Amino acid sequence: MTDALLSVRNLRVEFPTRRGILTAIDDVSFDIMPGEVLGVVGESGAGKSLTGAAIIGLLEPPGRIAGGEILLKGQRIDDLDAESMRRIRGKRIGMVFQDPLTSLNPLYTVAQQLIETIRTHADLSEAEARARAIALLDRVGIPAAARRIDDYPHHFSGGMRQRVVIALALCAEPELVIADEPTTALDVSVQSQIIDLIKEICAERGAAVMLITHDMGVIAETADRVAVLYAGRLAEIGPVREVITAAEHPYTAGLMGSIPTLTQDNARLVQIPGAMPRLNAIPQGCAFNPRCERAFDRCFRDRPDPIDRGDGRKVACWLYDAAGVAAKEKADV
Amino acid sequence: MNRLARMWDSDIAWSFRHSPVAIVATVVALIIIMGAVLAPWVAPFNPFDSASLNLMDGFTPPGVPNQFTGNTYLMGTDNQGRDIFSTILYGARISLFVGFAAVVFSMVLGIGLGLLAGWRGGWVDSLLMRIADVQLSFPSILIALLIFGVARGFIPPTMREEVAIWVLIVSIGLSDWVQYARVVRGAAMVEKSKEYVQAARVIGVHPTRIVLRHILPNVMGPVLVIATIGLALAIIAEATLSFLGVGVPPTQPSLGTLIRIGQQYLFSGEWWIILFPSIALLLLALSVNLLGDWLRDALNPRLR
Amino acid sequence: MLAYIIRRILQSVLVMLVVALVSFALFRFVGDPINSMVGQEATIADREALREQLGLNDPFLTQFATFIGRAVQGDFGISYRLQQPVMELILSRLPATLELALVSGLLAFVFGVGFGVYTALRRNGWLSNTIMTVSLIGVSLPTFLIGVLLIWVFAVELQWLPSFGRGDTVQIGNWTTGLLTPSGRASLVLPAITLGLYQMTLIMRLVRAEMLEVLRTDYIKFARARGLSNRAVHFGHALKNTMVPVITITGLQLGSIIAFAIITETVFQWPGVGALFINSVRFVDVPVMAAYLMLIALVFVIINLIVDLLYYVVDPRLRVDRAATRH
Amino acid sequence: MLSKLHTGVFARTGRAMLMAGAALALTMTGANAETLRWARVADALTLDPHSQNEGPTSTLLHHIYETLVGRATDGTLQPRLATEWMISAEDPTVWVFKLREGVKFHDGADFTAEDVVFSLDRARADSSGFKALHSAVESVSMVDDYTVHVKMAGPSPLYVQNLTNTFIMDKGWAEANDVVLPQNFAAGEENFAVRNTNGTGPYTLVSRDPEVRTVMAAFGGHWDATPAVTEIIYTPIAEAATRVAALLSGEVDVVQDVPVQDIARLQQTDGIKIATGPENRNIFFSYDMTSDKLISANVDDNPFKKPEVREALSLVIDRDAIQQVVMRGQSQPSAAPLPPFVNGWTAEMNAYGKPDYERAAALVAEAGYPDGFSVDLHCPNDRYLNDEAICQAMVGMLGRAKINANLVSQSRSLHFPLIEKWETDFYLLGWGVPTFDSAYIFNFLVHTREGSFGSFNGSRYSNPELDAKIEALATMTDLEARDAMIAEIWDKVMEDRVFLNVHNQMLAYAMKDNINLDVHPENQPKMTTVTFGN
Repeated sequence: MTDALLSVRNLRVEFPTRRGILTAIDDVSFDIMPGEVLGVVGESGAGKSLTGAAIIGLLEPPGRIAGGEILLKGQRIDDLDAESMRRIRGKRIGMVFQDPLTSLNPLYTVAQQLIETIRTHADLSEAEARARAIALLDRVGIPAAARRIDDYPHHFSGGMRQRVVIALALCAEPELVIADEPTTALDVSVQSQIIDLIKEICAERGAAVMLITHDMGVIAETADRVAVLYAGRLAEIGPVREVITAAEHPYTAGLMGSIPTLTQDNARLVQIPGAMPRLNAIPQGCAFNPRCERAFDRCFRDRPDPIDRGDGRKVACWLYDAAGVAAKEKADV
Repeated sequence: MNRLARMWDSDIAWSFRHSPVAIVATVVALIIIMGAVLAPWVAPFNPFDSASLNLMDGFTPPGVPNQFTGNTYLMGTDNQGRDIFSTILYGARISLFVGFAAVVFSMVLGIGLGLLAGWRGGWVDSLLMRIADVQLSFPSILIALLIFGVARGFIPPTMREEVAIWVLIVSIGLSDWVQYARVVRGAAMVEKSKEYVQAARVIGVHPTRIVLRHILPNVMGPVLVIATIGLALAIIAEATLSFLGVGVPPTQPSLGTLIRIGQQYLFSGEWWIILFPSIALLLLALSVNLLGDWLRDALNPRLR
Repeated sequence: MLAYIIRRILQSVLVMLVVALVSFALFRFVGDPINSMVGQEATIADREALREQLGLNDPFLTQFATFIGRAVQGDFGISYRLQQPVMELILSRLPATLELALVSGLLAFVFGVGFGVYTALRRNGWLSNTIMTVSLIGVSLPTFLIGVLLIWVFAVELQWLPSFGRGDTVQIGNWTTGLLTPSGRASLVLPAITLGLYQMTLIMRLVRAEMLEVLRTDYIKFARARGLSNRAVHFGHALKNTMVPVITITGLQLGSIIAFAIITETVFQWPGVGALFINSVRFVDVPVMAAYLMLIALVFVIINLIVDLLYYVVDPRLRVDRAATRH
Repeated sequence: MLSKLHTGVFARTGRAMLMAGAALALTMTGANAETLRWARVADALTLDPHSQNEGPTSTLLHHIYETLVGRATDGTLQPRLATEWMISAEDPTVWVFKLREGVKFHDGADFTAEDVVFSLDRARADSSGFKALHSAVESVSMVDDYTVHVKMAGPSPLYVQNLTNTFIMDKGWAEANDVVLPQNFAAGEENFAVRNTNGTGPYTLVSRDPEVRTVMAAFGGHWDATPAVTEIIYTPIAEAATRVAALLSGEVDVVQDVPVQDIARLQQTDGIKIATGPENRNIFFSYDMTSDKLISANVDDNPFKKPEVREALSLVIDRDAIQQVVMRGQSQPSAAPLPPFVNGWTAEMNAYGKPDYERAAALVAEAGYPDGFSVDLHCPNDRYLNDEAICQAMVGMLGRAKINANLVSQSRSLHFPLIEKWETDFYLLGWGVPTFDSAYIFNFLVHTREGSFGSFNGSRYSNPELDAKIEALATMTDLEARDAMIAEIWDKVMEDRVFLNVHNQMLAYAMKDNINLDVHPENQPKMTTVTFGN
């Protein structure tokens, strides 16, 4: 796996609180290949955004990386000093946030924000940076970019602003873009345009994308592979087509069930009963066990590690543990 | 869990238990407040009873027998022979009374007007906020001076002394209502547009009930913070007004009046007359301010 | 924009009229000027005659109308106490107060913003906590006491700085300034600290609170995610956004600085309008009191206007909003 | 700072040079010997010599203008612009003044009788603050260049005593600058004389910034010897603590209004000394002893009308305690409602006993108030030395006789109108006597309020018999008989207890210890009298 662009190994993120330490991300590992789009899905609180924040080094105190490592092209970046990490941000890993309305500083023009960022990472003159900024705005689909570049963010609509945000995230040509729910705050009508834009523009530049979302539909259309997080743990990871068509983890299956697809009755949404446990009340064994129809005694006792299922698929479920399956089958008999 | 245990376990209580500053500030403030409230029982003398004073006791240094009367006082005496320690307790009583009453006055006024402005909107809102703007930028001590002037004109001379303290309270309180009004108005406007409030209005729930049940509880946090800091400010404002010759009668001095009197003896060697009341005022205002600071941070979930 | 300014000016005139009316109404209760104007030998008939001559026996509204009629022509009458034209008197005292207010305002602003930013960025550092606590002393003791204590320490004991007055001044046109002479600058130090301490504490707390809010916003997170330096994030992005509310409050505080100057000027015998006002109150010098309050109202109105314009410069969003709404 | 100017000034007379030199030698560490920095509580209100009859104004003007007669520090009259004065032998209603020759105004004009006539007329004008002091004058006329006759309405043996603050202006200068009359407020215009001066006094005005700084330099053409102080920088400092601080920090050389509590400490301070002396002013309480009902009392009649209550008041006041504690020893306790400087004062009147609270309480009960009564006590808090503290102490003492006084202490601008309008039952007042004669007290405080009499008679005291005697005093030329009548009047006033006197005020000036300046009984120190050296 040395050719992976980004490798997350056994990542563990903790929040010390007055009631003890909360483990928000627990032993999560995955890779992103160059140029690949990895979808990261899960319910809110599953740790999707925290994973993104941990990678880019912007965990908010008192959150901290308590274990594991993050490698960018084989180089560890989770233990870098603040200044070296800052050089990576924007330059090698770009990030797009959820809400374009609040992501842009209202007091600076788009030009000021773009030029500042470009010049932070590249040794360019003001004019060169400006030219590049205009080209970029043009590329992300801002009409009359040369004129509108001097407008303030509030002059733009939500969708346009998200285009500006994308331009900002890409202006230093990063190798990886982390897009954290980039369309959640937008009108439905522009959501797919923005997703397409991210996909297109990253493909064009050979940048990999880590697309964080709770929308399986977006994942299905956009991602190459998908990682499913549940209660801070990796439930399943694999190529998007296989995971969608043949989900192995009961939680993934439930999630897939909850996407209305053409093959199913639109009116019937399959809901997973219950709710994700709070971080301070994760049950012993598999975190999903209270909601799992197929849970058995071992699920309540031991925590499952991701099991390699071939074809780049992994699933953390005792159902797929060879010994476990055998035991269950025996019991069923 | 019973109520007490739940309180003990609440976030606020936890944050309090883990803030040494808040604990020390509370203890100091409580000691002073208790001392003030219980002054008639705690203080060795009643300095407000002029007839009980012996002028010859005046200017007794702390812990040293008076050269004429031989009496000894813990913190010495002032120019009238009042025991400084007792006078601080009685004075703090006046200061705290003025402070609390002024805060309550401005809080009630501010919350009332804020709700009115936020709830009614329209020209009522515009008018009230315009007045608030003017008031906010017109210096508070000038307002207090002016109100004091007006009151002096309206109130018959024989009643002036009795009402002086109330005039003082209104003067200080009136310059402070805007802050409450702003906070409450904002909250009222936000809540008003929420669905449940709209729904409640549709089914005919009385607005007063909506306001009391839904809006007020939401703003109590920030209001409490403003009130705490406002208490400290009111106590200082009272002292400042006393320096300008507006305030409580010298026969019943507040902490501020005591400091104003003591300030005359700064160069004459009677340091205790100003030192002890100043320390008391500083401790009181500082601890209340620190509590306000802590409360502000503790109630702001995003800063926790 | 122009319509907005005109509207604001009209509002301001209204405010000034109200202030004039209210303050004028109050003077009747401050006391009787006659006693201070005549010697103790004056007969009661003489006193009554002077009262009549000054129009003090006229109905209130007549007095007010006369006052406003003259005031709009810039004529505030003759000071009962110093026997000079009030306008001239106030204008001659104004530079002292404005210099004091501006210098202390500047001190308060610079240190307030500096400490505010520092304590926000190092939220739990021991130095931050120390600054936060020590600065509270500035609002926990009455101004006059702080002034007297500063005099005691720096003028009497250490003899580093003058205890009173303005030192040597230089006349530039109609403006007397103490900023150009060493003694003038030395004289400014203690009063400016006394006056600025309170405001500094307020500004510092405001900046800290605003800064903490701003630092939590998405655009700051996004700025960090773009790899901007801490310097650019803190002082470019965060500080600028923090300054919007800070400018409003600070601007409004300038009015209260001028009012609080009453106390500072009294303690330091600073020859400004505040001391003039207090002396006038003691003497019931109605023309000076009325003019002073009008001046304060005017200063407030001007400051408000400037603050609004500054707002407009700093926050681009308002440029659209203002134009769009009916203002 | 201004040394060039000084050299020019004191080089004019060898004597000044010598004195200044000697002073310099003696005070290596002290202030510049020729310049005196003088601070007091308030500034002169105006430089117009006849506009305001007010302490600080007259004090400052004595350095620029001069009067016909002056008051020495012992209270006696001394010649200034008049060298001799007498009642005309032919007509007892005419005062004759012989004027000093060779006197020049600052602008070089000669001083003549014409100027005196002009100035006395100006002082009698309607807008003058000195009008009342000259109310008995019928006309002023010039006999020759150096003789002036003042014709009175009747015999006025003490008129000359009224002249110690009436300054003489130059007629020509006044006419040229349109200041023939003092400031008229209603006219709404500023008078040239408010900020400009032309006197005959020992100093000329160099610059003036009201309430900030007034600089004066010795007038080389003055008829008297050039003073040791060749330049005066006068600075008002209103705050007591700041005033004392300015002296302690060496920023001023002389402080005139020293708070009594700071006197002892300043005396012990190296390099500073204090001059103290009695002021010609007594401080007393008085009360409405005439009305049937009081405004603020909780009883339906007027306790002060009853002699027992007034006697009780005289028994509760502990003058020695007030002197020792409130005044820090800086007062002369006295039962006499007049300062010793004043003609009519006797040692017997001055005497007072120890307080007797039991007897006082018994008297109050005897008067029909077994539970005592309550009343407001009005007090100024910015007029006399420790006025508020005196009242506060009095409240405590009254309490011991079951008289519950509510202290109302307020600014002078609110206090004095109460007395003028008869809106106070019980009040504190101080009275200075510029004429040094009892008649001045009787006229304003004892005579029934009517016409020009009794304007400060807050006791509403009215005794027609006494009124007649008081009016007679004005024209009595037989000074012995007059003194006897004064004694008679005082006997009655003391018997009726119209005043409850507290003490005579003492004045204290603090200065660098190389400066010598005596206390002036009217608190009008003259910097010409300053000498340097220990």
